[in-house]
Amino acid sequence: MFYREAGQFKTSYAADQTVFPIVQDRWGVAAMVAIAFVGVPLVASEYMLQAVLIPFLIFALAAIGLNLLTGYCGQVSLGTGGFMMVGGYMTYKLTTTFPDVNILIVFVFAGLCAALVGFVFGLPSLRIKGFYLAVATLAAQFFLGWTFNKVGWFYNYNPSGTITAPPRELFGITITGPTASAEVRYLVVLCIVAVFAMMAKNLVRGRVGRSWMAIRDMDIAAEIIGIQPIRTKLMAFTISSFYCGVAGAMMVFLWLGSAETEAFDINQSFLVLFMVIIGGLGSILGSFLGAAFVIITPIILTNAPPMFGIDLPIDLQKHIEIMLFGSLIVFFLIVEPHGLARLWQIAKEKLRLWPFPY
Amino acid sequence: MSDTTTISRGQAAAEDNRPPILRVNNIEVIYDHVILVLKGVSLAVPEGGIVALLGANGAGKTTTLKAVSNLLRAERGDVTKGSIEFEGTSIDRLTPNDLVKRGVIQVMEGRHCFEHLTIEENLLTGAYTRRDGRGEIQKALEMVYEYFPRLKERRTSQAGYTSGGEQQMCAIGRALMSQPKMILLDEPSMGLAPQLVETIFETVKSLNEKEGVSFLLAEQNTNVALRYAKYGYILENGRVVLDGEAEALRQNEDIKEFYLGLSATGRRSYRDVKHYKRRKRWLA
Amino acid sequence: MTENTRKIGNTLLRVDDITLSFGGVHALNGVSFEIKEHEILAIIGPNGAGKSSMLNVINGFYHPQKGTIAFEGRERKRMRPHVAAEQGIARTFQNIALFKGMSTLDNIMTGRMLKMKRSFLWQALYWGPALKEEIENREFCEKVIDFLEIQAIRKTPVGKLPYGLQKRVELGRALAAEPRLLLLDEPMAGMNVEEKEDMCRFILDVNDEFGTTIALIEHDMGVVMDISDRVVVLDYGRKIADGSPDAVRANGEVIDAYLGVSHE
Amino acid sequence: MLYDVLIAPFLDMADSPVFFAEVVIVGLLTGVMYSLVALGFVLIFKASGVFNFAQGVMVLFAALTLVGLMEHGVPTWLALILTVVIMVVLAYGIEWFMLRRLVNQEGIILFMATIGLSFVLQGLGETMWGSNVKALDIGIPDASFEVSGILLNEFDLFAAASGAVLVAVLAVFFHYTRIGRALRAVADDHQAALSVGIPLKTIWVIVWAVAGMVGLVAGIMWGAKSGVQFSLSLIALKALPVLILGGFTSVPGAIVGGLIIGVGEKVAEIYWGPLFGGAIENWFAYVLALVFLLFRPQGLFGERIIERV
Amino acid sequence: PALAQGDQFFPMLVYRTGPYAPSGIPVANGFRDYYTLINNRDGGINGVKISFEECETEYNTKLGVECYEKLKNNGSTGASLFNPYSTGITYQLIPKAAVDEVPILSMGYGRTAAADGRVFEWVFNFPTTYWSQASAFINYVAQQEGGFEKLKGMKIAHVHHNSAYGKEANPTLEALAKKFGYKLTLLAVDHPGQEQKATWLQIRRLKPDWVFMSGWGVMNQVAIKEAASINFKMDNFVGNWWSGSDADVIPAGKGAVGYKSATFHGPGAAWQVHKDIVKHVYGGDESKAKANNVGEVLYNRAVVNAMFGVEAIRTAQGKFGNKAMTGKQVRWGLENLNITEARLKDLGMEGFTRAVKVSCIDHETGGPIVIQQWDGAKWSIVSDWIPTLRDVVRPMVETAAANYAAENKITPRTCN
Ligand SMILES: Nc1ncnc2c1ncn2[C@@H]1O[C@H](COP(=O)(O)OP(=O)(O)OP(=O)(O)O)[C@@H](O)[C@H]1O
Ligand SMILES: Nc1ncnc2c1ncn2[C@@H]1O[C@H](COP(=O)(O)OP(=O)(O)OP(=O)(O)O)[C@@H](O)[C@H]1O
Ligand SMILES: [Mg+2]
Ligand SMILES: [Mg+2]
Repeated sequence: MFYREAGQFKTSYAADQTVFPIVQDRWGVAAMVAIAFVGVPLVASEYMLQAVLIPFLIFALAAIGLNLLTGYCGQVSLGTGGFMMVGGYMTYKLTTTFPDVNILIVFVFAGLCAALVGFVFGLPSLRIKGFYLAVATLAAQFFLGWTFNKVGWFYNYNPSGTITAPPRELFGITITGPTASAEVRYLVVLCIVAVFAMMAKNLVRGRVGRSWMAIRDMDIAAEIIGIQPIRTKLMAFTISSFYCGVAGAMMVFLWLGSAETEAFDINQSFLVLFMVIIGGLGSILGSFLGAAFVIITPIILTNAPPMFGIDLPIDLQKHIEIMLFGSLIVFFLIVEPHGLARLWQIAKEKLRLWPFPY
Repeated sequence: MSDTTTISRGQAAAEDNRPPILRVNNIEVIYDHVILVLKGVSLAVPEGGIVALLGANGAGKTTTLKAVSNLLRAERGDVTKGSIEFEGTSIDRLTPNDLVKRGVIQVMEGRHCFEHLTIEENLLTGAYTRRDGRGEIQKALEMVYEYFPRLKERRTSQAGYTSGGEQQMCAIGRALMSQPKMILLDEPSMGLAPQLVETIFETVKSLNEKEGVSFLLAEQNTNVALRYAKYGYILENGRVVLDGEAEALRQNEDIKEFYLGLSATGRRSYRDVKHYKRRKRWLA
Repeated sequence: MTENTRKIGNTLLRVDDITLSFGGVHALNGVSFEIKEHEILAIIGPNGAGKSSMLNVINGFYHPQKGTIAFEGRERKRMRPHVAAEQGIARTFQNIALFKGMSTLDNIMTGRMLKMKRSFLWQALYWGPALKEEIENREFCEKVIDFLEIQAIRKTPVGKLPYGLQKRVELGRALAAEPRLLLLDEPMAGMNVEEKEDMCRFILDVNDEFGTTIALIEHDMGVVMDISDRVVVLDYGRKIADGSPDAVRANGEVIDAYLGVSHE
Repeated sequence: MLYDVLIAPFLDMADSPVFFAEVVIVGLLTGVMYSLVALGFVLIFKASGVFNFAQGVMVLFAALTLVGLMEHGVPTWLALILTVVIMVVLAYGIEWFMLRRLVNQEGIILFMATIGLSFVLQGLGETMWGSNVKALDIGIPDASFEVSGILLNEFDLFAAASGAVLVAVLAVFFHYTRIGRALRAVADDHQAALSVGIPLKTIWVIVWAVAGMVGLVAGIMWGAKSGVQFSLSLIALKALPVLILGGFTSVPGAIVGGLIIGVGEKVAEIYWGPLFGGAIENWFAYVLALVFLLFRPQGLFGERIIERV
Repeated sequence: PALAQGDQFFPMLVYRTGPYAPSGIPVANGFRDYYTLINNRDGGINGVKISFEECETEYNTKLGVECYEKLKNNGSTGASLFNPYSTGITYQLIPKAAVDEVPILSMGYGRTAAADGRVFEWVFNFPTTYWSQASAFINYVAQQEGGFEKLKGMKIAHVHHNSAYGKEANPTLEALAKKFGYKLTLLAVDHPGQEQKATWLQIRRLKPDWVFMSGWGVMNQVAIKEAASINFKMDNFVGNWWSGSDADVIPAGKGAVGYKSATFHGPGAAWQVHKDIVKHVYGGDESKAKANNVGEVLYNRAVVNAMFGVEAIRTAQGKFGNKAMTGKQVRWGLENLNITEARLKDLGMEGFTRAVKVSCIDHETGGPIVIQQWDGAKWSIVSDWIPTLRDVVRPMVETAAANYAAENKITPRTCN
């Protein structure tokens, strides 16, 4: 009864096109933002920030990136890990070469490098489709992994090939490196993710997003009504890789602190793909929900048995955990193949009709 | 509301002394747990009958047919109320495979051929449930080719590359291959050339007369449908709003107006409609 | 019923000696005809005659082995479909080709894709010129929506709309592009009389009010006879007749190949 | 540099033709080993349109079950039979818990579901049989011998032969039987298949069970090389380029793709690898497959992708 | 933090599942058993009971970080020290450890440069490192061949995992190749290493005199099997200490007979400490002990590792009193650790491993290695303790450490 849109009329098309047309939603979102920016840093423990929230946000950004490509443009990619790798390594290379450049600008440039690489590996999508394309993007994943492992220039020829985030400051506060506090890193990540998420939302509700979705839903028809598949797909690859690149940069610099190529291996690509599908293809909100599900569920599953005083051998516990996680994935897909975002939408729909069933 | 007295509402077919081969009792269908599409539909098809299911787009014709053939579940739809009986036994719980074995087969709207299989392979899949040997199946195949010579010409083409009409023929032919007792035909005439529409309905008629196959057909082409069917139901907004003998329906003023495009002076021209708009419905 | 108050102009599109085959199948065999400005041309023929293939050739999706196409006098042999779209050719499809994951409004907005030019950076900000452009085009689409009387389904995903409405949305998408030439592939298949009447009304209005040239494929002879100015008949890849509806209806070859028994 | 890349490797090949022949033969034999894994994918994709991410884990699961049983003192032949039975039961379970509830969903959704499945199977296998390495020896001979300077291994030959037999049998099955036709129909359109009375559930159980058995064969061959352990599931990654090169839907494609990838990556690694610091074969396989795809987007033998409006 | 009484908490990052579980399980069991032994036999470290908690990492760096965050503040004084047992996780934790003041003991793995205690105050990698090990391997080859002069013109191949870990030995081997004139071929094998036919074909063509391997996980098993199938002489095939566990040789069956690997402790369960473990941890049940990997190579390594940790705490207690030590105090203990042969005898480890003396400047000690060989049923030691070539390795360590310090703006401390 409380969740009603009745009586909320739009008087202009602009008003009708805002992201959250319903008043209740706007308040809800405002509250969420306030909590995220003010409440969380005040109360969350370091473990919470470092092991849960920061990775959640970073992966959410990567998931948004992949969602633009897969969810909106319909091009399945398994190269996400590779594009994130480009972001991570290029940030390292750039910031060690130009230590005085603001680190956020470095992130953007690293993202652009990833975008360029994404562009190149997007070229086959002009001919190759569906799962063939998905497997073909693995070429990017493996090739990039090999390159960053092999070419010493990217990691300044240090003997192990591992990159480590050096300390960098923003407005006089250290935001990267070991001495940067978890709260500060969390806030930086949050700001970046919030800005890029908003931009992604804007993109997908405008012309660009519509052309992506048209290609996704029926590429031939799209071409016949005048959408150029080449440009559209490549733009999706480029922008998506940019997002992944920035996410990769943040992963090294604001979360892990150091990384080798294995941190961006193929499992990474799969992980982000899970998030996108579980969260909901073609939904920015879904990217967040998916990331939350994939990052947080295992943590809950790991920490739950001890909390209830169940003391299982750790390997058995882990096995049960992955079985549960797998079953949950299947369960959610059965309940709602279109992801958590759709589930949320249906819940809202029911709320709107409440107390009537339909 | 109609005022024609020859038309009764409800399960008029029950008056027929033969027991109906198919009876749908007051079913309700919900998609996705929220979208209520059928709101209590009842109908009956007598043994050896041809029954037409008419109605505007979105009235729920396809949904009704799918409810009968149990294909709803694959679309996340559910029959939440009512029951469906075939030859006196309830078929709510049967799988589509069981139904085909019992002799109920559906021709789906929108063709649904197996794109990558050739026309002939498509037809052969229709005989999947048959166990009476290659010879019989070959005979059935010949029969289908006789009805649709065009298919014979294109037998080795992949169905995905055939024209819309060819696919439609293929879908109908495929259903015939299973030697059904009852066919649920969903918009058989859609996209077919006039000549072919007649052919298909003639086929329906001859199958009905010679082999005793019963038909439940959902059609937009009211004109033809009512010529061949013996009984008709009009569906609107998920409800049966009118039913009766085909002949009686053809005489009904409302049907003439809205479904046959006839006005008092004969057939209305499509060019004239431009000048007036009218909306009238039996039920809002 | 073909008396015509509209001014039929010069040749808008001419196809000449088009031959198209797929492996052994000859879909089109030396077909030539022309479409004149502002007219409504119906293309009819038995199933598999090559009607849809003809439309595909016109908007560049199929590339004929032989023959030329001239649009507004400019001749072309091969081109990508989006080029045809840019020249002002829009169409609907026999098997509905809507973008299933999008709402009605978004589908119609895709029709205006070619009219929107702002770069993606502006789009990402959704502000300034991008917003202005978006609103302008939205206004146009709302006009189309009003015209087709589909206001109620503006925000519904098209995938689950009933067939007839989907056809209407598809028409809307084509109209949104403000085409010079509109190709309709069986726009009225699967509709009942009432809905066909609506559809006819839209087609005639578009033709009347915007002067859009229309080529349509249809199997319902009632519709063809009533609304078209001229009829082209194809039979297994060949053109067997071309003329006024009445003349075509009386043509013996057409009756044999297509109509069967004479049609009411 | 250009000389090193474009000419020197060929001179090298010409220099010692016997060694080159050996490289090619090893490539072919390895290729068949890849095909064995790829076959499992093809089966399921062809018959239900599902890209089965869990195939790798199924290989592991089958091998684990076999070794696990043998470790508990079950004789080899009985263990083999029991494993087959367990794979059938597993197929049944997968159908019941998962597939039948996801009828008519898009490919990517089913793909995701199989990822969930792979987690479950991995957990299940390791819970039942432990995570340690287990040696697998079911008595296949494993001696090396030299034929005119070329070193061959009995085991590799045996593996290649079983791969070839499997492919032949499956290819015939798909093309010439009623069930084979039904399988392909299901892959095209679940709903239409249902409507003509093809029992989706039975079909799925059959396919998954057969894929499980193919997985068992792959598991035996690979497990004998590396021991049975978690990593066995990762060979799926080596099968993917084979799969796209041959075409997702083609049984013979799996074997031809395997041979091409096998020879290609070995030749590349040995003659070009040293120029780039080695370990190029992994990505090279994918790039090779990619190049083929640019010319044939559906793989060498895959079904043409139908594009119509 | 409350220093009073309370347990000494040892965090355990383990991997009992995932691709490296076969290595992770014996390691985890070794730690667990040694801690339990100390509690059961001695009543703790000088009366301070040990508590420990396992956290599963699956050998995945991200989960490693999560576990670190989860465990670092547990127990009455926080985590004593971390043994990451993964080079990737070690790299990850090195910068964090200094900030959180928790020492890291990456025994024989991790970042080799951490041997320079001036830059890496909180990280220890004694008794020896990858670089030292590689130099000792060359030393061993020289011994076998009859002197360093014999190395000239010899062909040596390094088959390595294509990762940070696998590549660690390369610079050392290259430096030594320059010095002694042998011809070095580097052959990288990509993760996971299930398929190595190309690598071994190259070896078959190259016919190297010796092959050194830095493998991990399934790569080892396959390499040994492939080496056997090209009939490579197993006596000349030496793995590093992560390529010589029981799990590595068992799948290869008879083919593995003769395969060698480096190590820095004895194999088998015949040592006194094992007898104590069987008695105090397993209540004398030998078969149960065996089922829990007692006596396996990686189990033994974990016992040595656990012993170092415990002894470091004992050392710290000598300065700070018999109570639970904080991370900072444990660090002091590690840096002043001096385990003599006599002490080893007390611990039941005489001959099992070697004496170690850590210092501020040297966190590695560059201890010697031994070579063990597989005879088809068990590992046995087949060499004396082979010294490392410190004159080559140490300068390299210092350069690498200085680079790291410069890049991360660390001012090295001065020792003494
Ligand atoms: N899978 C589905 N999910 C949700 N709603 C659906 C689904 N399928 C159909 N509907 C809705 O159910 C209603 C009835 O649809 P149905 O297809 O039965 O109509 P119909 O009478 O066959 O129409 P048509 O003549 O267009 O084929 C429509 O409003 C449609 O939008
Ligand atoms: N891409 C293609 N590949 C192979 N054959 C094709 C292709 N497109 C069309 N054909 C064949 O060309 C012929 C003409 O097809 P087309 O779709 O143009 O027919 P149509 O006149 O539109 O028929 P309908 O009224 O049934 O839609 C058919 O026989 C069809 O099978
Ligand atoms: Mg319908
Ligand atoms: Mg057509």
